[in-house]
Amino acid sequence: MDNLGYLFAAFAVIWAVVFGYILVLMNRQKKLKRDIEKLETDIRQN
Amino acid sequence: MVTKAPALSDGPIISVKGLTRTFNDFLALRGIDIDIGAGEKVAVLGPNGAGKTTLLKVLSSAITSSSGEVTIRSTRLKDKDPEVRRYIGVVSHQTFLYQELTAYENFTFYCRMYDVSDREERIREIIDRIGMMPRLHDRVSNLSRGMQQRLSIGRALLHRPEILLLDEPDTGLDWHALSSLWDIINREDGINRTILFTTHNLSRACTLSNRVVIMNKGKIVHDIAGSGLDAGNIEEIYSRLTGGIE
Amino acid sequence: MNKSHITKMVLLVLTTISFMAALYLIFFYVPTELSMGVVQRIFYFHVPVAWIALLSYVVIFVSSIMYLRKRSKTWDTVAIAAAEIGFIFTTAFLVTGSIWAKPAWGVWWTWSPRLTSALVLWFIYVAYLTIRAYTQGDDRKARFSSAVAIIGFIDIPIVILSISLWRTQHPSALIFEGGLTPPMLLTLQICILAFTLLYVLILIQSIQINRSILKVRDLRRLKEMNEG
Amino acid sequence: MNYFRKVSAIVWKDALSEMRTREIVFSVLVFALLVLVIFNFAFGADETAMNSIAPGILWVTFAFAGVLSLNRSFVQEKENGCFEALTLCPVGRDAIYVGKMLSSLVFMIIIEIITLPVYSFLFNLNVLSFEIIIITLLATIGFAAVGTLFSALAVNTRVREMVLPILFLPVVVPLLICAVNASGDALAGESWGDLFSWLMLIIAYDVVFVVASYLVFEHALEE
Repeated sequence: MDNLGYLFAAFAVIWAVVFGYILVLMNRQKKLKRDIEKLETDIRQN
Repeated sequence: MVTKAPALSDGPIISVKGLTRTFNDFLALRGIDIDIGAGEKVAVLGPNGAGKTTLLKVLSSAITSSSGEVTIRSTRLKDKDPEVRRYIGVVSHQTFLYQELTAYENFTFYCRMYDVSDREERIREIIDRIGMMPRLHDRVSNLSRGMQQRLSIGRALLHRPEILLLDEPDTGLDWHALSSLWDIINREDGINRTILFTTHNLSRACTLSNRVVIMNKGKIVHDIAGSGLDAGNIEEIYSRLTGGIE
Repeated sequence: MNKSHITKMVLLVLTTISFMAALYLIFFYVPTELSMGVVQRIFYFHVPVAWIALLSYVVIFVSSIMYLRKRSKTWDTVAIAAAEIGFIFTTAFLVTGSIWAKPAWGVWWTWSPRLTSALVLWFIYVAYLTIRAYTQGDDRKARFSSAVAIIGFIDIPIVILSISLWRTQHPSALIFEGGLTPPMLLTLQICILAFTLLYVLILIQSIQINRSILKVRDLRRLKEMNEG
Repeated sequence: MNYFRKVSAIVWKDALSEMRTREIVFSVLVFALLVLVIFNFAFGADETAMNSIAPGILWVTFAFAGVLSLNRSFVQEKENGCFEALTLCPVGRDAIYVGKMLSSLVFMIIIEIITLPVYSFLFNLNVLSFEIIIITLLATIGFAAVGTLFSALAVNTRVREMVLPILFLPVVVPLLICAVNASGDALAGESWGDLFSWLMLIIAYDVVFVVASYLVFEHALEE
């Protein structure tokens, strides 16, 4: 791997980490939004 | 229906206003208001989870209150002044005794922690009264549950506290042992001691105390003193307010 | 709710702009470093990642002290969010550090002051996450984590000092080595700005998620009580 | 001052129960000697290699012996709710911290007093020099300061033996670095001047962490 390859690898790692974490946060939020809505409807019913 | 018991001396020795306590979002105490006069013997009844132990823990300053005011001997517990603990003796489910040390060593340690000046005589006096003299130099781990309970009560009396908080003192003790210890707790060297104890045994609550407080779901639902104190009457009120006796 | 939505939108725009500027500067504007060649450009992302890793621990430290004083759960949610991000960025720093070490020194790992300190910082994060994972009860978990965070934070400068004393016999400026030409410095500053904006955005988002996790738990308890 | 009477009462109690059970000093001592012997097997053959890593071996042994003895420090308090009993005494939590710290310090020093001669016997290095003793003493204060706080936390967690080393070792890394380097210089017969910078760092570490742990202990362990 010549130097450019290392440069690319380093940047790729950083971008992967950043976007990976943002994706994790986004689907956590989606799941939570679903839970909250379901719970609120349940509570409103009984 | 809360009838206010008359405070015996000038101000109440323990005064609790709007006390709440939460544990990880569980509301253990939901607003407790009670005044206890010096010398009163208060029994606290209630089903499990009613908040009896939590109330005792807050009063003994083992845990802080979430909100509300607790004043003991006119010092607010919120000020976190360790001196107020000098006047409080605590007997809890746990014995507070070091397993590997002997009864004598445990008592010597706690005498030093509570600055008891006449240490030797005091230890002998208490050990003799709780009838543990023969087992004085045995390791706590070799003693029976009942003996450890006696030692735990003895430990709480070492520093001659004016206030005594007992969490179900009758566990591990038969009726005879408890009633003999009760005389010691009461008549101990001339202090008209204020006692607050929790129990599940209604008849004992009436005989050992002059005031009964019933708690349920973190609140005081009944507080009756003096004449109303007979087992039948209490049993009826208890089952009505807390939905039956376990 | 929309106030925080607006701030998030503004932050998102600012972050994107600054990142584009940073990328432009890194790949077109700044001259290639003489000795190391093109691979030196990792430096412009490597330093900001370290900056975020340290910044996160400052956030954990402050929110831990506030939690011990105020005992309010919001400070604890801030600490959890910052810990997660900080740990991830420290890991990223170590990985890119070794990727950079291979061409620069021909070996995947060297005990250079910067990498060694980062490794110890990584273990301090692990200590924080461990105490949080193994303590039961919310209040106790928050209190114990705050204690570890405060002690861990105080440890960081001493770690950096003792490691630099050990590796180079003189405490050198660890993160910002000297000899940066003005264009290099400008690029670095823009990159740090970009990462800081990104950090604030992710932190706010993560805190809100932690808050709604608490809300779900309260709603669930409410539901049980109604049924019970 | 009754504060010191309380602290000495706690140290007296710990010493008494340690003499009774010989739980900490004896078992940790055997561990320390075993580690030394194992290092000897590993590196014994090559004389020069042995000398260069001698200080490292010493401090790896002390670090892990420290973790083992700190693991035991609050176990007595955990049984029968004795920690709560301590908090019910008319004394601040700070006195409890100081008491427990001093007793851990005493136990660790006892272990070191026995391990050092054996070390110099096995590695035939003159380790009993005044400098080494000073370094060991100062570093052990740092171990006890941080270790007591972390062991008070760890004893309340689920997997106590595993949590304490993970909390303790990263935080004492600077102490280990300084101690190893200082002992290395001392063994090589360097003058006090060279040791000065390392010793200053160790002393700074001790002061900072005794104060920090003292304050954090009070607040973090209040229910």
